[in-house]
Amino acid sequence: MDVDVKTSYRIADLTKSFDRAGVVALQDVTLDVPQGSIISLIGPSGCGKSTLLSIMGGLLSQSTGTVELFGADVEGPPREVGIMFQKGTLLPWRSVIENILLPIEIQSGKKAARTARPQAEALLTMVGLSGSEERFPDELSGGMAQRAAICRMLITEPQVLLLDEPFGALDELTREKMDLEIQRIAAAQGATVIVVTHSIPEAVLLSDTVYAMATHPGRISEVIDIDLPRPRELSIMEDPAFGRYTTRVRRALDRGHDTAA
Amino acid sequence: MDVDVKTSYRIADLTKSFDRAGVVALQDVTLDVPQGSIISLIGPSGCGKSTLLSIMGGLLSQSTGTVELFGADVEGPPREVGIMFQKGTLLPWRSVIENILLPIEIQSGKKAARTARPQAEALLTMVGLSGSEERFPDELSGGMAQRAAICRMLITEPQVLLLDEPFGALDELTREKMDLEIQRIAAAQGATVIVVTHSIPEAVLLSDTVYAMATHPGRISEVIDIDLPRPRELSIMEDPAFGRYTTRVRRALDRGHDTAA
Amino acid sequence: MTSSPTVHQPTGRKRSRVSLLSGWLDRLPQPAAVALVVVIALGLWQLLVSFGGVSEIILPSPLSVGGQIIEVVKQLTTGGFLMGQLWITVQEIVLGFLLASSVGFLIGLWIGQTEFGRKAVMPLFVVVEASPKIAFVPVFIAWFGFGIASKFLMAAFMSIFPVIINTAAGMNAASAEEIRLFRSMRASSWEIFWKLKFPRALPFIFAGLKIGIVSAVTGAVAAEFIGGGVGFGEQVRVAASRIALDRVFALILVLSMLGLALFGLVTLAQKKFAFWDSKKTT
Amino acid sequence: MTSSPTVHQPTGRKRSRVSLLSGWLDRLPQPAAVALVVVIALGLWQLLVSFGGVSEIILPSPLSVGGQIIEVVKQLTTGGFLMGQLWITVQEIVLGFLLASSVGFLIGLWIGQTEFGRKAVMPLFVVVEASPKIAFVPVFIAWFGFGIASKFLMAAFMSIFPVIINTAAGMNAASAEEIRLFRSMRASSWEIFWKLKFPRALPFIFAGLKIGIVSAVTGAVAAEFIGGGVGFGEQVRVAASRIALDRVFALILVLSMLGLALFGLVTLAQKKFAFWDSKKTT
Amino acid sequence: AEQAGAEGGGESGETPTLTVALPTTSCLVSIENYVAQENGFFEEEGVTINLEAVNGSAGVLQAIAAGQADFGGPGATPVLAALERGEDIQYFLNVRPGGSFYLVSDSDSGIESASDLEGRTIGVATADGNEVSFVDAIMSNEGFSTDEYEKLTVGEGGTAVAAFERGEIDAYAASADGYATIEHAGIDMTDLTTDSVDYMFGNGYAAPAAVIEDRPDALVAYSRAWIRAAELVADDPQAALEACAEYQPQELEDEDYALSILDLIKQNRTPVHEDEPFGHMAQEDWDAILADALEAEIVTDESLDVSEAFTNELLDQINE
Ligand SMILES: Nc1ncnc2c1ncn2[C@@H]1O[C@H](COP(=O)(O)OP(=O)(O)OP(=O)(O)O)[C@@H](O)[C@H]1O
Ligand SMILES: Nc1ncnc2c1ncn2[C@@H]1O[C@H](COP(=O)(O)OP(=O)(O)OP(=O)(O)O)[C@@H](O)[C@H]1O
Ligand SMILES: Cc1ncc(C[n+]2csc(CCO)c2C)c(N)n1
Ligand SMILES: [Mg+2]
Ligand SMILES: [Mg+2]
Repeated sequence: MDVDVKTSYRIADLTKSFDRAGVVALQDVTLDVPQGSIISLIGPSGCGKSTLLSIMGGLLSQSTGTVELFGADVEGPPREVGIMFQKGTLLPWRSVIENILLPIEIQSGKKAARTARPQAEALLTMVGLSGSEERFPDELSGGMAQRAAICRMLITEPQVLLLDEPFGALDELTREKMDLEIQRIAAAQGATVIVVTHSIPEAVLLSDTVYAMATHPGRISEVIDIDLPRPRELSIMEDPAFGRYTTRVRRALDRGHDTAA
Repeated sequence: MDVDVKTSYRIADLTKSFDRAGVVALQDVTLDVPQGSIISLIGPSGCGKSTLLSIMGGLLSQSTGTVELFGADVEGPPREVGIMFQKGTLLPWRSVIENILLPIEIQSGKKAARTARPQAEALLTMVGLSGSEERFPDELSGGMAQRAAICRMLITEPQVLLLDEPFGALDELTREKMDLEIQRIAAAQGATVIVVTHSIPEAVLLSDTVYAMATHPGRISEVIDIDLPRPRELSIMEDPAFGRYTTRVRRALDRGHDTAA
Repeated sequence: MTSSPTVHQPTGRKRSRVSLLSGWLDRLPQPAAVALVVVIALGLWQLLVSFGGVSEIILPSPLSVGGQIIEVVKQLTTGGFLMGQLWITVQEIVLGFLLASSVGFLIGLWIGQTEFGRKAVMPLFVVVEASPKIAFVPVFIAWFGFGIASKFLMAAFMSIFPVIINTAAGMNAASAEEIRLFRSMRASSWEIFWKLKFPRALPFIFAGLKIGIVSAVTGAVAAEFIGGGVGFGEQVRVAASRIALDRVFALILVLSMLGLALFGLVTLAQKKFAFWDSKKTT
Repeated sequence: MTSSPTVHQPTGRKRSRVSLLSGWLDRLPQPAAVALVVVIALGLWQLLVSFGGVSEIILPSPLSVGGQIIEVVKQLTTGGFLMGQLWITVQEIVLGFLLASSVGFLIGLWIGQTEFGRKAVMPLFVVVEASPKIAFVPVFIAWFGFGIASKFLMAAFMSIFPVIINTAAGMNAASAEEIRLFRSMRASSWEIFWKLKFPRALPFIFAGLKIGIVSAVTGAVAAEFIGGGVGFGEQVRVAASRIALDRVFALILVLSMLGLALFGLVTLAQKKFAFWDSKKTT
Repeated sequence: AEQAGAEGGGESGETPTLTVALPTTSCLVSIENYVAQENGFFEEEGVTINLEAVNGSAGVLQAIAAGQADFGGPGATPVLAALERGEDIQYFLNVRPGGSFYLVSDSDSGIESASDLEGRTIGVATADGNEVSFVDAIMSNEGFSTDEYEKLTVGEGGTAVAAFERGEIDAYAASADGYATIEHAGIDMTDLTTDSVDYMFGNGYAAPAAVIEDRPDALVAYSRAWIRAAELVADDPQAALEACAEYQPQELEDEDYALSILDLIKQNRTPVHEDEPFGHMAQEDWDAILADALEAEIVTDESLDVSEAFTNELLDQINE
């Protein structure tokens, strides 16, 4: 297969089943993600979004099919990728800032982590957590912990971001602010973003393409390209085109909900 | 003070500070919740919503002020209350149905739990999890785990429900369905519901009163009564009054966001 | 019961030779792996005997011990005296372990669950444990005689501490969220313990039981050493004072295999009762 | 570092008398709590002596042991012989414990981290541990001489197993999510170990070290018992062979207090290094 | 095996250094060694001695086999066992010709002699070796076969006392210090030992044949110093006790007890064969000991040559 430099992820005929539980989590997923684009996965609970993200992140292997990133098979967590999980998982023995600096420490050592402290502080300010650097995770609210986890993922400036419901525990305002930040970061770094979300407006606001998924078995049911100009501001949500897109996505979701779910 | 049979929670001048972290999580919170009503707490991340719920649930003691339920001081988890936490926390050594039956088992023994199995199965069907009875928590998706936790809270048919972002991990459709279920259950059992949410439409759809909170320090900033007829259907969201309420709540939230957050 | 989907190994750099070897070792079936270790251990042992300048009355050669093992097994399988001695010791071990694990569990709870236990009861047990327990053998014999009662009590005495400490440590294993959940359900202390803390403590408790069962073996043998009388440990002592080191090692090996078998039973129980804690995907 | 906000006690039913007593006990300051336990223990002991039908040469009375403790402390504080013996034993204990904890930790890692370790190395150590370790004293003396080397190695030998088992068990303590997080950050096995599994294993490891340090005390003493020569344990043996039981108990108590002090040090280290795991709000 | 004291041994002009492994950590039981050391007798005789104490004969033989000690004080039976296993170790000095075991009963029990022990239970410290042969020899001399009395292993010290107190034993086979200890514990003891066990001498000194061959002078020097010390112990036991002050002061805390042990040991030193030089061993005694060892299955090789187990050839020099 020819390597297309414009493509980051190229997924073909991917299937994943959990044999023990007798579940087909994903069936025949085919998906090309152009480099620098933002796509979102939206779909009913249990349709395989997290599973797909785990496979893309090299943390889980598919049952059949191929997953390539920049032309190479994904066989483990690729260097270019930063992942944020549905569960934040901060380490209780590290302060907030130490948690955020963890990926730097792991990839480049303690000294690099010390050097990166200003960036970490800037990220904390961005997510509204400045002043909480030295607090410990059990002193944070749910949303604060989630924001700290976002900072931890952003600190390494990954080329590809895999985000699993990153803003689920945030209020709408903070969430929208975060959406714009993600858009800004992606544009500034030419990064590719794949985000799982349950918020239809968020999906439309962020994405170049929305993949609507359906369940039993988990699959991609519809692909909706969002042709709105970038950079997008919150005001775009007033745009009638935005409304039309949200309606389309909502309809796709409705269809994806099978009777059992 | 006279006992008003129409009031479930009566909270006066409640303040809560976490001394070690030097945080004033809640200041001067005063709040009356009429029996049988549904109220929601909405506000920026870290404004003290979960803390307030914990205090109401008798799991944390206030620093100053009074918290009464049905005229009696709350000094421990009250009998009438069912709580659902922001983190679902299922026990890994119990199957889904065993997790759901846990409160019954604890309050009335193993035999009662066996007897209540049909109710548990009905709840599972309601949340779209029928067929997952015998699976274990680590085989569930994030949203599935959250739905199981909802069932666990509902199984005892509590008179007062304290829900901390109960549907945060659910897609919009499932979420709306759940909202209607909560309304139905509350009406059927005359239950009082206090729900923390980040979704403005959800707050308006569900509530008789929306309490908007602000941060630094955490406090109630605005009280918005929602005068929409009950039972409410999803179609009410098309109602212009609904739109006006969401706008009011959104404005209140905007004001509650201080510059730091 | 937990599903363990196949996962990728972390890649990046090329796998080092060490990790290739270790991967190969990890994939050996258990009998082969055990055989490998046994062969290496025997080889080292033979080397020590051959070149370590150690006389046979200090460290016998694997070969002569092998001969004695055959002899011992022969005596055991034809029943009679030696089998009777082994049976006595087995009883001491099992009774001692059962006593130590049940009482140790209760004391561990007391220490792990209450401030008073932690502050005042624990030091008492540390003091008792730090004493050379064989010094109490005469007291045990004075009270319980030369029969197996004094021996199995001694075995229990010698194996109770690991159970206590690990049970106590395990009482801290449930997370704050889980405890909050149970409290919200108005669970009594008993239910918080039985339905939450106890299952969460199982990995600790089983580690304690594993140490305990092995200590019970040595405890029973030590009691026989000091307290005299009958049993397999006494046979070891007799062989030792005859300087029949090959015999000593052969008898010890039989005891050790017994210990290993009991250890295996505890591990089986762990797999059954703490199935949800079995190996996580690495 | 963790905040522990005041929490309500579960209410509901009226508190039982038991829980009232237990609450009162829990609120005693440590010195008072310890004093209470000591007084009860001494009382029971005196009762056993008075009514247990055992003569003073088997179980001395608290009073005569108290007199001997004064005697022993006098001999210790005036320096000289007994102090020298104690110092030897302290060295054996500390060296033995340091060796056991470091080597035991490494072996525990091997067992906890690799399939090969679990399947093949662990059985080997179980077999070794299940053998009466004092049988190896002559071998140790043959190799390491009459000095403290053979004794502290014996102490290490006797205290290594709890460290191994608990370290191995602790390697399983990190959650699947945490491991996934680290793998997603492309952490090497070393980093997963050092930054995740090791901190998560600390509650297990410290439980192992607590058992280990106390075993090192008895290990050193046992080595002196069997290996002869010098040290505080030898003094116990001499006293025991004279049937000077009050002296035996007094010497043992000194050793035990030493054990308790070392145990306290390990507990302090735990508070410092596993601060985030300290008592959860119950 | 390499020799522990070898560094000073071979070269002329220097005092040879030897390490001796004593079978007990009791200073009193091995008092002669400590007296010789404290009074400089070893140096005066031309040898430097390191005293090392282990617990029991097996430990002594193992220390010698390991090269940690040059010679030591094992019992005769363990030496036969070692011999059978290929260690060429030889007794060269029998220092407890009078034996070191006593058959004792509780004086209150009414048992006056060994003949009263029919159908009774006799406690032994260990189920192996010497005490068993000792008891069996006495009893068979009284005309009892082994099924006409019981033997119960009860250990030493406290456990033996416990056995008396519980009435589980009627008599006990004790070593000198065990005897003194039980008596000292307040149980009045009657000595039932008969001369039928005269052949059973106690622990003496033994060395590898190679050491006896290569360094006889050092062993002779040691032995001479030992005998001088023994005389001093006999003449002035109170003064002799001083030697233990540095090694085992605890044993001196009760002087009566200490002196009673020295008195018992003095009996142990009394020769049975009166015309022979001190330290002498008779072939027939060794034969009898071997017979016991074969009977007890401590040794299985009936063709073992006891003359390999001892040598009297240093005695002339030692006693000269
Ligand atoms: N380890 C596992 N073992 C067995 N089944 C699993 C496992 N992980 C996920 N599944 C199943 O695979 C399906 C997809 O799960 P996944 O977590 O990908 O859903 P999701 O789309 O992320 O849902 P949500 O929005 O609720 O997070 C579900 O049916 C789930 O039960
Ligand atoms: N145990 C604790 N120790 C110290 N501070 C705490 C603790 N729990 C909460 N806080 C602080 O109290 C404040 C309120 O927290 P709370 O969890 O109630 O927020 P929240 O409104 O639920 O936020 P979110 O929407 O993010 O869940 C936060 O600043 C938080 O850091
Ligand atoms: C020189 C000498 N040393 C020790 C003893 C007494 N003793 C101490 S330990 C033991 C048993 C060892 O086999 C015996 C008999 C003795 N009589 N002569
Ligand atoms: Mg998911
Ligand atoms: Mg919250």
